[in-house]
Amino acid sequence: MPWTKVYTDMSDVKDILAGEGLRALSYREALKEAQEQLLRSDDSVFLLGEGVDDPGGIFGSTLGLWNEFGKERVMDIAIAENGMTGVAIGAAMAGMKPVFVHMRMDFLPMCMDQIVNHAAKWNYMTGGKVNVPLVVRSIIGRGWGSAAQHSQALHGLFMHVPGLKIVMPSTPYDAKGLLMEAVNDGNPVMFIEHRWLYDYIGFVPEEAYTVPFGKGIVRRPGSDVTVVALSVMVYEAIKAAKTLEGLGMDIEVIDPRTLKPLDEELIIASVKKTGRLVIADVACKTGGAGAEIACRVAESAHGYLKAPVKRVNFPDTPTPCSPVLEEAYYPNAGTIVQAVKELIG
Amino acid sequence: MPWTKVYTDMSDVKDILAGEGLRALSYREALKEAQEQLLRSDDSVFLLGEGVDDPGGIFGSTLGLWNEFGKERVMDIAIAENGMTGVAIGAAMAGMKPVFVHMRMDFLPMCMDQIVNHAAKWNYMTGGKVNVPLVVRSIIGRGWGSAAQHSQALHGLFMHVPGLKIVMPSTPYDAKGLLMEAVNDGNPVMFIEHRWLYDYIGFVPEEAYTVPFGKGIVRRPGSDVTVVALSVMVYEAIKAAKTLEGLGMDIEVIDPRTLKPLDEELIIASVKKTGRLVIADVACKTGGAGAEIACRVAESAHGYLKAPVKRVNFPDTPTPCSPVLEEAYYPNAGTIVQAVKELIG
Amino acid sequence: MKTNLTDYKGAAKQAGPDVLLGLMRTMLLIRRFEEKIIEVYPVQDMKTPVHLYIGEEAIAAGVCAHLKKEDYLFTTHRSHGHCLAKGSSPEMLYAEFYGRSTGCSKGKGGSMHPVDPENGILGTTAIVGGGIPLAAGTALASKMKKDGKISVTFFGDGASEEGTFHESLNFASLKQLPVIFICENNSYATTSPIWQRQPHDNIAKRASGYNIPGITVDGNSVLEVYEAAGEAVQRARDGRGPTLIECRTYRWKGHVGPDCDHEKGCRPMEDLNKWKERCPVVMFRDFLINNSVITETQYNDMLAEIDREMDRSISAARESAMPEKEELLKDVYHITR
Amino acid sequence: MKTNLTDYKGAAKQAGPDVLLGLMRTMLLIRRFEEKIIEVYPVQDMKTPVHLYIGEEAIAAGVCAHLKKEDYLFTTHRSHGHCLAKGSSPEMLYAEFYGRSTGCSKGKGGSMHPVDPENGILGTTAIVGGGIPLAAGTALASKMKKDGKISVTFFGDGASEEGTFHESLNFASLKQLPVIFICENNSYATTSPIWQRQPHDNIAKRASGYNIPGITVDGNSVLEVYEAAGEAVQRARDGRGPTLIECRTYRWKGHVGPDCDHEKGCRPMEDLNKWKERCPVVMFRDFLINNSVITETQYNDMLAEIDREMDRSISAARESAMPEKEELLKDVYHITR
Ligand SMILES: Cc1ncc(C[n+]2csc(CCOP(=O)(O)OP(=O)(O)O)c2C)c(N)n1
Ligand SMILES: Cc1ncc(C[n+]2csc(CCOP(=O)(O)OP(=O)(O)O)c2C)c(N)n1
Ligand SMILES: [Mg+2]
Ligand SMILES: [Mg+2]
Repeated sequence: MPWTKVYTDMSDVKDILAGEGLRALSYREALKEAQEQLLRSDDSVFLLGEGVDDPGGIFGSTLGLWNEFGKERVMDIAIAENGMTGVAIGAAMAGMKPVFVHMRMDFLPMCMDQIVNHAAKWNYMTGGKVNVPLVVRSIIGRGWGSAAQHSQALHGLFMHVPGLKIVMPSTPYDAKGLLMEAVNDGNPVMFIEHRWLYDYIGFVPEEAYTVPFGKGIVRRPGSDVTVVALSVMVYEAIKAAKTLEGLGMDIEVIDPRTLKPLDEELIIASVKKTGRLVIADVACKTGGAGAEIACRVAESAHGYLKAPVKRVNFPDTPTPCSPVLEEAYYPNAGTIVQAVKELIG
Repeated sequence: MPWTKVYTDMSDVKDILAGEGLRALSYREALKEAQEQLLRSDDSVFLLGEGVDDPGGIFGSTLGLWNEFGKERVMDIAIAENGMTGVAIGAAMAGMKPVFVHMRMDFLPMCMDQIVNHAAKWNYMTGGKVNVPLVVRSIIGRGWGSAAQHSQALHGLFMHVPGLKIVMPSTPYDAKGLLMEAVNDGNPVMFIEHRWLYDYIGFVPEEAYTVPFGKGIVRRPGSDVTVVALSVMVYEAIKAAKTLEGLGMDIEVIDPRTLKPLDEELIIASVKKTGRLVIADVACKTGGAGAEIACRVAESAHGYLKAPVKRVNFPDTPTPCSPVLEEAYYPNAGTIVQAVKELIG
Repeated sequence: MKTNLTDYKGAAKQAGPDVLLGLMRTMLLIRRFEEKIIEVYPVQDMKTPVHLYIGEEAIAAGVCAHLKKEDYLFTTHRSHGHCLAKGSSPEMLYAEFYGRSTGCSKGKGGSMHPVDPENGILGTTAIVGGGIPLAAGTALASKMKKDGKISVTFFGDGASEEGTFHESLNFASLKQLPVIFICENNSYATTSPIWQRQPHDNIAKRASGYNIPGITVDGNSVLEVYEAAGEAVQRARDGRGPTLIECRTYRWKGHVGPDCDHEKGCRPMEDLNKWKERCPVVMFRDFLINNSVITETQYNDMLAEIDREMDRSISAARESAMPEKEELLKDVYHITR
Repeated sequence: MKTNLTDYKGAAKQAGPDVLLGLMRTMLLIRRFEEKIIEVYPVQDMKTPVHLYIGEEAIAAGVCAHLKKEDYLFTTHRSHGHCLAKGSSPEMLYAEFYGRSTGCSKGKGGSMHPVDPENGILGTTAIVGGGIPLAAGTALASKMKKDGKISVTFFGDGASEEGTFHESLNFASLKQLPVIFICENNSYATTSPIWQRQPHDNIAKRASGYNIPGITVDGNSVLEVYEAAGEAVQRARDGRGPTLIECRTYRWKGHVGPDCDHEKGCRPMEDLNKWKERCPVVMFRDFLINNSVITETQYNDMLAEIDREMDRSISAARESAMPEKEELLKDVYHITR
């Protein structure tokens, strides 16, 4: 199905889609279109963040939206993450649907209190009387020596916080559909994008649509090893699968799409079929999302595993600057191939 | 060995220790003695936190210390967690050894940025030139309807942050020894106490001593099931082991003492022996420390598990206030017994 | 507190007997509501940490007298007085403190997290400084929706030290939001005196840095509070932006719980005695009697009527049902469809 | 910038030719150090995000001229000028930007995280507002140890919006710490103009709320900065507490990288042109020549000498070795024993 397909080679994807008479959009454009349609159809929706109205437009994902919707609804703000998150939460309680945009996920620790102690707990503390329909968009940066404070992926932290939902779209189709779902979910949603996905192209319908939370997807069916891949690692996993195919290993690639809720059934079913599990994440290893996924398997698929679980992650170090160290820091298709070989070989 | 023994029945522990000619101290007193000895022996050590100098003295753990060391070194501060953590970090870089005290762990999200983006990354970002000898003491609250914002245990978040160390002492002996180790470790250490342990009594030598990081301990040897228990759950696990003993099940209770570094060898060895693993934590389940421990076992002890891994945690909800809901919220010895039975029964 | 009603120039001047008696009643209601808690607390079946407001009642009363039912209010861990002054039901609050299913949060929040949307209270945070930006947020929503509501946030001297105070005032001033910042300066944060936390004891002084009017009033004089709040409310309703009002007051009881922390050496007993002589309730009662707005008997009737209501409320609350265990796992997430 | 040296009353008056030439040299050093980066950046082998300081050199130069080698300094993502003014080696910085093992952080930090303990730079954070409390912290350490050092923290107008600014000024004033807060107000945070972020364009005004002296100076006039900083440094050394100095200036280049963001429509070109006419380097050069402190030729010699040094430094840096892959896993933790 065109809306589930991932294209790893961007060079000819436009032609392919055109050939199939399908509308091609980049991840960046898909995000922008989602926000544009939401702003147009619902007066309670507004965007806020440092630079949402500037000529860069958050890597293009909010570019020019202020022209149509004004600077009140596409609101540039001061650098005050915790306070402004509180402002967004207050507005959300009063019936607005704010979308708070952070150019780097690294800045979220600044507003951890308002996210963890307020947004996440509000519906429960109020006995369900007041909910917080807040979407927090944040982008995982990478490369060019961005170093320790501008390259972090922190979804692992939010996994541990009841009351939050966590979304990590890997395709343009999901970027639009999940964002439209998030804004109307009625709960605080951590919407996590990857800078490297912005230029990825795929089929994106023009009309508004949503992709449901908690429904993962098999990006590539296979019988030998289950690779649960997050965000940009989905593409590395598909590439790895192609390589491994040549070696006679049949890889199943699963993209959970949302970490919270997590489509446990899909993962468990796949592992019960393949008997092998590799988790490819875009973050540091210890205490990350991969540990939770592996633990769920250890709890619910005991006896099915034919080999140890493997995690493909960044090492447990802050991000280095030097290109040679960056090179050594980031896993890729090759790393996944290596991990799979160790399981089967 | 008296320094590894845990006493679950506080009624007669003083007499027992006295009988053995051993010095008895409460967890509270052990913490205070550690800080007292550190302040006395090292001018660079100082305490800061809201109320460290007040008549409550952080549940007694800093009580009256300001009398001997003055209010400059036992410093009451404004309610400004992030800024004051930055102040402590700056002082630490300049050669001081601050101990920042939080009466509730729930307040740490306020200073997440200074802990995660600064303290944890500083040694690495500076190529090892400048380290941050900061100890952050925080107390996990519980009960009397303290509810969602005053009962959290957030060690699961810090597990995911390279550059931090995490300590969770369960006995008075470890409370003193690990705190003395933490202050001289030279790295940012999250020192996590449990309010319910404050009155627990055990053997504590008068002289200064340290307990090394990364060395877990077998609190009770057993052959059938490995129960890795954190903080106050160590006592619940021992109680559960006694009950299960009567049912012919031999439980090994492991207290990791430090989560970061984690004594993986000890846990793996135990699981290879027993073939069964239960992790008893004092926090919510998803994305917590238990997931990481289970994942390490899935990675390194594949094939040894005779049963699924089980986690004993709080449910994935914020903490409720009502006594009946609190009652249902917190796991105890009975919950561990139940979990073990499900594995063996 | 001035001696004659005629000495007042502002809002208090126009205030008719209804308003004045309303202020009196609100203060008495708060006082007796909490004294009732002190009475039952030793039984140990009200299992929630109570932060008593006794001694500070004039602030909640004086401010809320200007608010409409639909205006937004954010309080703190010390929440009782503000909720009552805004119109929340004592029975619903007591039930919440008892952890009952009939409580405002079905027993899930307790004393630190009251909620009452019908009266503009969208929930309460006990994180110090946490509620300040929330109020700026509801005010932003009101400005965007043009619904004419204003937002008020009460917080302590300690909360003014958090970064959120700075960030919220900056934003509220920039956008000229209809929000009022009421700082209840009782000189202490738990047992930390303000001089161990701030370079001066003048929180209103911070306002000018944000181009916000900042005023200091006697928080124990309900009419002074009423006058200052009146101006601020008018400013907010007129779209002329936020105001910071520092109310000087004093907490009679311990930071948490019904005890007197002075006996534990937390604060000087002289201070307590000094402040008790300036009891907001007594001062205003005497003022009303001297200005013959109320008679001794009328006052006693009011008090008796409130006490009957408190007795009824607390026993009704106590007799209501505990939540079902199943409730534990509910309300973690809002369900839209 | 005044026309005659004699017009100056304060520190600049006492400043002898050495000081004046030193200020000139520091500004030129910063300017040429960064113009060198602009020159090599297109080659794309200096893989680190560079935030250029061009146009703001007078601030770092004027402040650091008063600092001792051992005094502490905290800078930001826009770090180059402050490090150079404090005495850091250009070669070591270039090497760091090239990710070389010879860089100040062995290539682990890059342009946003320079460190140079020998010159009082204990590391750098690129988290906006993150460095302000760190400087209060080193100042606290100095006060406790009585080591006579002072601390200076440079930060932008954007950073003044973070809660840490509020929390740090409150603490520094309370404890009368030897710290100086230098706010470099260039009216922009990335491409957000200050009027979209703050209710007024007057950051120094915030100081009074903390009982801290707050002054605004022309950040493009090195002597005005030098005079204001001189007073603040004296105050800090005398134990008379902190000072907030707002320096009005303008960034010539884009927020990050060597391009001109005006061409991308980020900021009005007129502004750039207006500010370029007030180039801190040119203004001061002319001033020195008019006051015959330096001759045209001497100035050109200084420039040439600096350029030779920059050429040598950057090629030496570029030729030095990359770190070993093993370095990746090192330095996560400090090893005591
Ligand atoms: C962020 C945070 N830090 C610390 C606490 C613990 N705490 C609860 S109330 C309080 C004192 C608050 O003082 P103030 O704001 O003056 O209010 P008051 O209690 O005097 O009314 C503190 C420190 C908290 N709840 N939240
Ligand atoms: C906490 C945080 N939020 C956002 C950013 C992204 N960011 C980097 S620099 C910058 C602008 C800073 O402006 P200012 O403080 O005025 O310094 P300038 O760049 O103008 O020198 C922003 C928003 C960040 N690094 N840290
Ligand atoms: Mg107070
Ligand atoms: Mg700026």
